[in-house]
Amino acid sequence: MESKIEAALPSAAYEQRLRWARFVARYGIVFVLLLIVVILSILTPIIRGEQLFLTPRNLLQVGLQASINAIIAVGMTFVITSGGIDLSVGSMVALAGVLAAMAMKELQIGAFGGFVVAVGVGALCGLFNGFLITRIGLSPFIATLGTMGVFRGIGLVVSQGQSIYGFGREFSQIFAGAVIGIPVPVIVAAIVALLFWFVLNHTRFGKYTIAIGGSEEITRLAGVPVKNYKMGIYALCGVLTGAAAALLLARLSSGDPTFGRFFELDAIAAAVMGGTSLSGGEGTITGTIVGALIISLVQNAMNLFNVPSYWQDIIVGSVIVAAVILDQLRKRQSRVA
Amino acid sequence: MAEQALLHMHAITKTFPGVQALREVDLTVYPSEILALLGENGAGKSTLMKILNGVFAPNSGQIRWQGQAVVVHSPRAAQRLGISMIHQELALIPYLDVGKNIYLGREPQGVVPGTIDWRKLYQQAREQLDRLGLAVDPRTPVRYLSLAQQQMVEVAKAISLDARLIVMDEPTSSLTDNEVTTLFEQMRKLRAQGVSIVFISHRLNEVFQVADRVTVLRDGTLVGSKAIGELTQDEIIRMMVGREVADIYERHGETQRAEPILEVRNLTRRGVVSDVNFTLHRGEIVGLAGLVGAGRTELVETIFGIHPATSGQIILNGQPVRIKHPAQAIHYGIGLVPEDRKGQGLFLRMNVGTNVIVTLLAKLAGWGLIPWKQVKKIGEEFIQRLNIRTPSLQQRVRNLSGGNQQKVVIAKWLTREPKVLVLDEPTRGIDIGAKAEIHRLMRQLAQQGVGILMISSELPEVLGVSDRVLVMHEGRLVAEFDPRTATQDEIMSAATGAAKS
Amino acid sequence: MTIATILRRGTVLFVLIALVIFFSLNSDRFLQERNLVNIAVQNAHIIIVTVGMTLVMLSGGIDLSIGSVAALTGAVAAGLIVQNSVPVPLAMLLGLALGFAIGLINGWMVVYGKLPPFVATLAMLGMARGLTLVYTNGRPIANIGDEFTFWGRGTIGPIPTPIVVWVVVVIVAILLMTRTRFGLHIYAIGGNEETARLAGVPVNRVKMLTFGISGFLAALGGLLLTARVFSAQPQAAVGLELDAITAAVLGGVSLFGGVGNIPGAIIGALLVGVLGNGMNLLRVASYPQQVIQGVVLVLAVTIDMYTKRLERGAPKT
Amino acid sequence: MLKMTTDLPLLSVRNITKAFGAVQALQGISFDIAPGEVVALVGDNGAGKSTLVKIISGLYKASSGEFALRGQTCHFETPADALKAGIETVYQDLALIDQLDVADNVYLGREVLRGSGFLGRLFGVLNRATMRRETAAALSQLHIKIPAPTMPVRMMSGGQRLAVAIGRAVTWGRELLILDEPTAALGVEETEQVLRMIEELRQKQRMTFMIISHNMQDVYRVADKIVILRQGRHVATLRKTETTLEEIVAYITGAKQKRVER
Repeated sequence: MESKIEAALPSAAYEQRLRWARFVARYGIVFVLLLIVVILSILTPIIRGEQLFLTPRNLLQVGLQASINAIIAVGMTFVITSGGIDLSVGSMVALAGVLAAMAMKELQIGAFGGFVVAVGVGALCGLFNGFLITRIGLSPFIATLGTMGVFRGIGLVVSQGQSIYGFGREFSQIFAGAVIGIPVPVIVAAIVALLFWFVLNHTRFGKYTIAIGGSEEITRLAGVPVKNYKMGIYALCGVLTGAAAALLLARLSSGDPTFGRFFELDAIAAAVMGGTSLSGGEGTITGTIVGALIISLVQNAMNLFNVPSYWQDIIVGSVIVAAVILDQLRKRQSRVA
Repeated sequence: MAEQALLHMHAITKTFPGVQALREVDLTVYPSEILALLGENGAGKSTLMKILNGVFAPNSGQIRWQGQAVVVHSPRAAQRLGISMIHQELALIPYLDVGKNIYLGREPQGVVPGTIDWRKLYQQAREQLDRLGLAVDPRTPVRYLSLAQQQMVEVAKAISLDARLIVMDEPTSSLTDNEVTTLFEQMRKLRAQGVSIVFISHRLNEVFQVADRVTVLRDGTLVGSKAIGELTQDEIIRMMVGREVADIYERHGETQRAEPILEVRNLTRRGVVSDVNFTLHRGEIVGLAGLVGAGRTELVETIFGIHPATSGQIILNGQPVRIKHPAQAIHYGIGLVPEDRKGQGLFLRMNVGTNVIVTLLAKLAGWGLIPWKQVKKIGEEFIQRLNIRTPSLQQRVRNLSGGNQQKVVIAKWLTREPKVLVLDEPTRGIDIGAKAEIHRLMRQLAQQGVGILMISSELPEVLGVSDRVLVMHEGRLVAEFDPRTATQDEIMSAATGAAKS
Repeated sequence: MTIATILRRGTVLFVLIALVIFFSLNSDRFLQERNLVNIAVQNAHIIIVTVGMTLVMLSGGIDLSIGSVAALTGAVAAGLIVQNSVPVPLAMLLGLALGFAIGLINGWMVVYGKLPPFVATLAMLGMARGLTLVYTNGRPIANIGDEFTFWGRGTIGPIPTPIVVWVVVVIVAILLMTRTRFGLHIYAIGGNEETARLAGVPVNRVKMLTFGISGFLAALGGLLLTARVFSAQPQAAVGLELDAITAAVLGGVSLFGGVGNIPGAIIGALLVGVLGNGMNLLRVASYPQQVIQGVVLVLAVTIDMYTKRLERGAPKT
Repeated sequence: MLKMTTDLPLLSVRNITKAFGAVQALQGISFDIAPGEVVALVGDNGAGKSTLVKIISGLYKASSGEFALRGQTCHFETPADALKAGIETVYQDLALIDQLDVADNVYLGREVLRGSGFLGRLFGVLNRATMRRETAAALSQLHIKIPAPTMPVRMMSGGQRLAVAIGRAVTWGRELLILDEPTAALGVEETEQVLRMIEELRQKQRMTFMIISHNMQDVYRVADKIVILRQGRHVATLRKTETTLEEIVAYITGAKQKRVER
């Protein structure tokens, strides 16, 4: 009885609706994810005769597939939220991987040394992007379009276009291994996601990222050293990309200057599907991770259903379009409420 | 003014979901005149002009242009008739030059279909600029021009359309005094050339400088049209803010002061409501005045238990009660018609019937089943009693006008037969007719013994409807007035804290 | 008028001239007729898609799908000819129609789906490439026949066919952008979409058509490329959209729309072409070429920005 | 710190000039602002008002000339320098970031942090609770009523936004508050509230203001002193008690074509 009265209250109902609208606006993409999971859990046994999807092993595989993209996409989320874009991350992956592999092979710096090199190269690349954007004043699109060629070119030059093998098995054992059954890349991605969820939502750095994306001018007028922070944001994207490069290097046991093509597109897709606005000022880490997972899930599903790999791009593309359109619809709805 | 009107908009009505933007508004413009269209924000000026410009279609009403009934379905159609609109935000494209901007969307066609005769375009642009005495090369990109020059390019664009009527929406808001003077000279020149201008401005001194006639809108209705010579600045303000509406409030009968129904003692909610004391009697309407943010809404929210009091006492029918939750307030017979009726009071997507009986549902639906027959009966009864204008119980609430929506909210509470009804800004955004009906309804309820507490920011309403007026300032009750003797100024000075010391 | 606008875009032209001088001083072969013709032939598809990209960018959009669309349409035309024995002209027309249709889908996603152009065409990039792989099964389609290769290898009179095609495309595009209502409307939409709408410009139709033209020109570029290399490669024209964007940006087309012109974009495309050709002649290995191209892009845009700032004098905020 | 005396002007603007390329935007502007004074800066478009404001708030560098704050010469290289010196500016359209809430806006650039670990130092962990509490307290002191400091500013009305922006400036501005066209976008009632707020702050807290406005009536109502610029030159400084609206307008428009309206 009591609870029924509550439900009829104008203010309670209103607040609930408001909360619901906010909830949907923020986490709607999670439902898309869950929906895909449910559909796959039901469809896979029907089509393949056994539950191949909802197994710990397969789900870990999904996580593993998503992990590298997710790590880069977290960095991309910061960049896009600040109103920028980084098209050079794919090339950075190649360059950082090649240089780390060479450093380990030639200089014997060990596995962790290699990881540090990859991250360091990423950081330098990011700083360079930041330099072009903040000090030279190029638009992020142009600057990173340019460095996209530059970074990949440098990777090709130093490796002479060859794959680099034989930098020690230790590296792969550590960074492509597993801890209590969970692949290391998944653990890294989870840590990155948690850490940078906190950074975006609860630190000054995160707040300035949103503020700069909202209005660079106002943020500057408030006395914030905007240029330094933008440098930091691009460097962060570089650092995360470098870390992703190291994980990829470990997984493939070779560094190749042609790796990482179109990684930037996957990362942007994950961020945008997760609700990050390309015009800046809005972005969530949760959404981005979910976006990366959806892309990975769709790929996984196509593997399970033996869809020829050629179809995958088509379907992933359609899913991105569908997800973004859905996202726009629910945003419009929550505005009405 | 016996000459034939250039434009006559007759009985224009426009409803947006939940809002009655315009209600049977008439607007007449004569040839060669500058008409100032005035009204406060939200009075419906822009909506009316957008209807004239074909951006919105009216729900009903007629537009006669030079005596002919016309339908304006797009800005382009308006242009073809000779109606041009200059928007507040300048509608010029900075990277295109002056000539291209003037003729954008109706470029003179070249020899080959789809091509443009550039020579003709610039030549014509030159002529238009000359007509306005604007010494600007039509090949100059617009971004190199000053704001005032850009404004004049807009005017050139308008007259190049052979506009007989130009609507200027706050053209002076970003101009300096010198530039305004220039603009006014051009406006007078255009008038001399037979062009009429509808001029929207908030600056009354400008209106007196340039306008021939004034039309005032308020709350989506026409207040009146008069020649500028017949008006003073004060009169215009009065027309805009509606102080003279006071006479529509008639107090019916004498108030019988009966026993107290709601007593509030030392009520405090930390930070927003401090030490409030008052008594509401059966059959009494108490008006609660004050500035926005003075704590009026917070006070009623405290009484209603949305945000419980930190200290103090509420006494209902002589019994001290503790209200910590709205459910308790409802239980004790208190009803709240909230300020934000769309957000808090109504389920916009649901139909009238559901909305009316929703608070009653818990009572009726003892077994979890909804007794539809009973619902229908009750719903229809209230529609009739409150004169809610709706085609049926099935009509979705958001398709009703603001006044009828408000009545639905009130009906919702009446189903529970409240002893105390709190109304927060009950007539905000509602047109005058519906306003009067709601006031009549409040009076009726009071006569039936309900105690009514009404928050209103409209002083004429407070004075016209209430039996007693309480004034809040910074979370405290600072004054009490008898509306039969009090003036708006007295209340205002109490509300602003000026009368405190 | 056209010369004046080229001159106004001076910086990039001067960079181009400087490159030409540099390469001709360092290589005897550079200024030879054969080499110059070679540049014009090899870059035909880049120039053509740059025109489409320029139109889209001027309207305030971007089209990332053109590389994939070029590959897809080339493959479909080749497949129709080789596998279905469709007459060459008809196959080519069908290829062009397919490109136009895909462009319209892009336009539809942007105009009615309200997707940012970046996202819509990014998705199309994946989808069209996937369709290419599905259609070709990941294998090249060869033996496309002389009638088709004529469009990449043949000559009309003394002039190689691809040059004739791109010159025609460029002239038509210049006329379109300077003489027609459609061209002016593209500038207007790129300048301020809302204003254009209020002025009675059919914004949705123009935007749809702009994407359609971009898809059409991507198809045309794809056909020429297929004809020139004798076969349809499933991985053909990867990254072509980036070449086109680079060319357009070098040529002074704004990423935000409304500013730029076709001649500038063509100069940008030629700059990219000359740079690649010159570096080949100088025997610069293919890997450093990528670095140099990136550096040139950044440098040219930087110089352009600074000259404009000097021209204006005052920093505007 | 020097010993403060009331004779010392709060801010002396000394011979400021500013050139953009060949354009001379400001030529030798000098005036003083006394503590607790409301100074209005008026002039036609292009008179150089905004340029001067931007120089005082550290956005532009003057070509020559200097400032003295309470007698001490100072230079503002960046907006942060001016803010540090206690000079706050509320720009006309550049007040708040839509995507942040009220407290985050009020504390933008001056966050309260907690934690001193590695992460804390690298990214700066926010102490949101404190910022929200202080914001609510500060705004309520100014009688600015907002529903909650956690409300995103995009949901607020123009008047509320401006009130919050002024609230932010008052919270941080120890010395001087510069308001650039504070009432331009407001309705009659909201304008009234802002003007009242200025008057009250001046009387109760002896805040010093510099106001840039087109609206002569607002200026005339609140200002003690009126500084008039015309085409980059300083043409007059008038005390309100010794002038009329007509005289001010005459100066603004160029003294010869003395134009009287209103």
